[in-house]
Amino acid sequence: MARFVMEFERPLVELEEKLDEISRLDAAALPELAAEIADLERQVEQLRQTLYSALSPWEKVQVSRHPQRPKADDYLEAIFTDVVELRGDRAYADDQAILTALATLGGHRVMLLAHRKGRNTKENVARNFGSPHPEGFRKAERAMRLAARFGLPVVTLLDTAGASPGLEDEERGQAWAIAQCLATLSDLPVPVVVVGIGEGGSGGALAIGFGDRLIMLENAYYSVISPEMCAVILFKDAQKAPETASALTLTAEDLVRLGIADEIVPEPLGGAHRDPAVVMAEVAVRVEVALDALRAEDPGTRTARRYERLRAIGVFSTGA
Amino acid sequence: MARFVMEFERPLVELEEKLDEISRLDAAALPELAAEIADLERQVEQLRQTLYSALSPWEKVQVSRHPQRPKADDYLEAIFTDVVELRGDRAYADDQAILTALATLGGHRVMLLAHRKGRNTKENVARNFGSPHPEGFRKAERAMRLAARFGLPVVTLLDTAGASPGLEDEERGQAWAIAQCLATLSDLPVPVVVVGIGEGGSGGALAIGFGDRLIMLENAYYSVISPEMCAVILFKDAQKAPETASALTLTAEDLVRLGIADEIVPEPLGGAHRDPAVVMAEVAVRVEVALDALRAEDPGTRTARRYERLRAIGVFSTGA
Amino acid sequence: MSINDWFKQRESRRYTVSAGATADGLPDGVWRKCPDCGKTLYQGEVVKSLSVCPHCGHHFELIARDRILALVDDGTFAETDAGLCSLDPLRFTACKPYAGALEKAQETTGLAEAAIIGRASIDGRPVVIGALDFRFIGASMGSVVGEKITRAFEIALAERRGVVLVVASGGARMQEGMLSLMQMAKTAAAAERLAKAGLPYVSVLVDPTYGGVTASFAVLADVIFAEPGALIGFAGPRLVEQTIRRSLPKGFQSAVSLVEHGMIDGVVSRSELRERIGTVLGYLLPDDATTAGGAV
Amino acid sequence: MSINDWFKQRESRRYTVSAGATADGLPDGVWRKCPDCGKTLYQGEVVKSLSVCPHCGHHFELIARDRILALVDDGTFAETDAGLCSLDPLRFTACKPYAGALEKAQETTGLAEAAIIGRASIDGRPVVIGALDFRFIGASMGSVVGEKITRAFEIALAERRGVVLVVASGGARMQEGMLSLMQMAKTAAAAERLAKAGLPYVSVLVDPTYGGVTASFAVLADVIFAEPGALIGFAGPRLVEQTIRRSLPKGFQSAVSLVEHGMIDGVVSRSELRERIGTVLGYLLPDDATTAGGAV
Ligand SMILES: [Zn+2]
Ligand SMILES: [Zn+2]
Repeated sequence: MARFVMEFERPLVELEEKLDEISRLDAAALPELAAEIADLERQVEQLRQTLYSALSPWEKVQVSRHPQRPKADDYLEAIFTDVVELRGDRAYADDQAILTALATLGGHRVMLLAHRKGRNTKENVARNFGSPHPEGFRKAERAMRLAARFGLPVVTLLDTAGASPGLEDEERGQAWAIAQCLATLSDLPVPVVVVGIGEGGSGGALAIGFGDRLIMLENAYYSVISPEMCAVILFKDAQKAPETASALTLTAEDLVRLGIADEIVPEPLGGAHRDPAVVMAEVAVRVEVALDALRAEDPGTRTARRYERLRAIGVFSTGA
Repeated sequence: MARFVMEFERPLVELEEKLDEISRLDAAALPELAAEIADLERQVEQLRQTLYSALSPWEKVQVSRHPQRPKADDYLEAIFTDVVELRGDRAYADDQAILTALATLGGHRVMLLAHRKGRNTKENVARNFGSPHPEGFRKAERAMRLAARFGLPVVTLLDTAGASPGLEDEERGQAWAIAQCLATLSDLPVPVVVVGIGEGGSGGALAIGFGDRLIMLENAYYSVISPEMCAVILFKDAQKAPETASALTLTAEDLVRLGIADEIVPEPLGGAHRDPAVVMAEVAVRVEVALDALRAEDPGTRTARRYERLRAIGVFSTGA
Repeated sequence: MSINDWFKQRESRRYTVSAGATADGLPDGVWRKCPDCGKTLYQGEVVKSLSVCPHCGHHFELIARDRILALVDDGTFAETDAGLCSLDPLRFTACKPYAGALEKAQETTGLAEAAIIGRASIDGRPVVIGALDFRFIGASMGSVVGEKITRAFEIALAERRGVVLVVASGGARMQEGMLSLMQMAKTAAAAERLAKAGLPYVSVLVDPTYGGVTASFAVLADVIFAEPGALIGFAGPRLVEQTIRRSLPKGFQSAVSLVEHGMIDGVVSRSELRERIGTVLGYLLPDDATTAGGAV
Repeated sequence: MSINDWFKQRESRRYTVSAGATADGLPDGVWRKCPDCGKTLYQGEVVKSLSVCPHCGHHFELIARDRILALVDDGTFAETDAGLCSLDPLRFTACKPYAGALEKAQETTGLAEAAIIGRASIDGRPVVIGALDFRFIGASMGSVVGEKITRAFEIALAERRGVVLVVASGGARMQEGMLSLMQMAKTAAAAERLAKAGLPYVSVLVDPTYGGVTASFAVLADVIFAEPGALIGFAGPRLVEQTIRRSLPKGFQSAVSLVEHGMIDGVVSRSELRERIGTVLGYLLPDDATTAGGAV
């Protein structure tokens, strides 16, 4: 796959390409180039550091949407074994924008729920680009209930721009399907570990997006509204997204600061797509550690604490 | 509404019409007619007795389908008060072929579920002639769960030719919707009283058609398959329905004999449509008596007995 | 999402509260035009009829407190948590600063926030009742709205009361960022606890109800009614239109179409609402309640 | 309902069992034609490949016992309730007498009834397994089929086993009238009890599965698989066609379309079925099961 270049990394990419070109020349035959190459390499490295080590929220949003970023299916292949996909909501359709599967992660048998973006155009069309229809959420809820009945911990992977906003989605009760997921998830008697691996778009993410632990990848985002739509509302100008992205507290760091996320999985310089295997392996470790801790607890205590976690979110004055 | 004449009552109706015509003549002016009228009246009465007092199964099926026979809406108006209709399956549609409502019957607040045939063509079209779609059964199941949560006894009125057999009904999981009703109904922690008021067609009737008591109107039927369809299968001739009706054990008496129904509400000579008020009042009394008895019981005992009732149905050799 | 459309709509509806203004914010002596039938109405007359047009039945907007008072037994409403006020935890300043918007909303409405909750009785049955006021930043759900709705469920759970909520909202309050989104989960979790305890919850969706509020507590009620003419959905009509790239069918997201699509139990006019809710509570929260409890 | 179509189809498929016949009723030495790819196959070869066409993957019908043996750990299947036999409680004689049909089915198949059930293990995990044999009066559900399926669930409940059922059926057995219809409720009730106890149930729907069997225990499984090419539904295709008065779309009621419509978890070829079910049971009935139990 051709390398996908994000807007903000264009200067770096140009320099990298130049370096690449020069390196392909026979340096031994042209010894006078050696110094120049070394210099260029230094420049590239410096720019790389400057560019990637302090990404702005809007740049992180772009990284989270990078087409080569590891997706649910990559995790499925890389860190899960003995996968049995469960399909359908038993009422209307099998929504491929949501994956539900019995899966094993190290020593844990779990119920895996994930937003499922495609890895190519054909898949993306079949999966509505990862934006679930109501039947996707109903499928997720079916999986939650199965998990509860059989004592399987739930692991979810978040990666959606949001719930599908189509005509038929409205007619089939998009809001109802999401709300029902929230209610069921809130009181599930099994451990629930959530991992933000990419996009976390609004209610469509939240429907499978909270639990006993929330682990965020460094460049994953989670937001009440997309920066672009927020910019359209406030400025009537989608180009102001960088500004709204900064205001919306959507980065992993923001979430930890607000007490919503528990921990951050670091990504290689430039993003998870630069070294997917390492990132996914680290996710596996973090999830296993979380499951180890959660499974040791009494179910009643665990769901009570899940409620208290949610209960504590919000900042206001009591007016006293 | 013009009187609807069933095939088998045609000879009687002809006689009745003749009598009616003669009666309209001035009997006083034509004293010689008095004797003839008296004679004709005797004949009519005799034929009425012969015709109606021992209806064949197929004749009962016709009575059960009589367009003027009291329907769910008639019962709703006649014997229930404080009705709040609940609508929709919360996922796809509000199927008007199934009525779900909070309703009061004498001293009992109940959840009423009913097949809902129309009382005119317009209503019948809107209600698919009383044949539910999958969303109708899902609506019924929602009502069952509400009843369970709030401790409301369930009362159901059966009157359907069967579940709708359309293309989209299949695609939206007609079998799944019915099966889920059966499962939920079987273990409902509240009393369930079922009344067969008209047609009891196959799985579509059964979905809300069993419980702690089954009360059958004298001319209501309940059958694994319609007599006509059975005739087509066996004889390749729907005209043989009278024969299959007799074979299918579908009358109220058959059901009591097989241990499936508990009691029979007698109908006026000719059918419930001849005096709906009396029949509906009697249904109200029977249901109230059943509810009084059932509510006094321990829920665990009650559902265990419901299971044992079902469990006992079936005749076979153990081969020992 | 939808909030866009509703913010815009709100601009055109903004009320001016003056001294001596009546309940719905208009001075008693003015005349107003009914948007449905076009008739000119005397405001005093409109107020007497629960703000329903006496000619065509058009339901005008009602402020939250009047919605509550129209439903509960006279003199029984006791507001709680009235002091809860939004802060500006994220110092949200993109375009219009949030702090300023809050201040302006408080000034315009005389309310501390968009939600009002309190104890009351309906037909003598104990409830916690709440209502959202669309005039307050589109009744969007931030920390305070989420907290008050959650407390409504919690008080009802602790005191074995029913819950009645009258909902209108443009959705989540984006100026509180992720704190706002999480209120969806928080309120849904509280509603679920009430349901598990076998206590009833009735919601009334009024015009407009959209976004994160629809997709959380608003539709988790045991019985859902809507007012005539209310538009209700997840995504706003403009966004849906952009998505499908054709115009929307007539009646899209209307209360009537939601009944047909199986999402709500009925469209109930304002004049019948009080009695209908009372009847429902008679079934789900009877005086002699020995609740069977527990899901099936 | 559908039974009509399947009875007809059955006529054209009827097997002739001769001495020395192999599992699926055909003598070992014959050649048969694959209905999908048209290739002529040596019966011995077909049997070795679980009766799947080695050229195109067409799944030939399998008799119930072979279906069970193909799924369980070798030598673990112990049939139970084998003696249960249908009577003719209603003395059903319309057209062909039922008693005669039963006798003929027993003769043709060598089975007492359409259902076989028994204890076994799969990957060492304890299950009750059952299968329906379509050759026996279209595997329609009368008192005996209903009773055996119910017993399968009850044994599993008592001994904390999983349940695996391989289902094919034309529907209810109309010759047993209302006794037959009530088996739907009876088997569904038994399945529900198993579910409430947190014990797993996997069903495999094979060609054809219709009517009262589909609309009861068959689709109440936690996980539902179907064999490639299986047709599954409530109403039979002919009746649906008559109802809608136009021809049916390609693939209607096929296993693949049922996946798309959200009704089943997947289409699994016969060669993969054993492993897939084993894996599922590994999740839902682990060795170290301390089942959480209870619905949410
Ligand atoms: Zn008007
Ligand atoms: Zn072939």
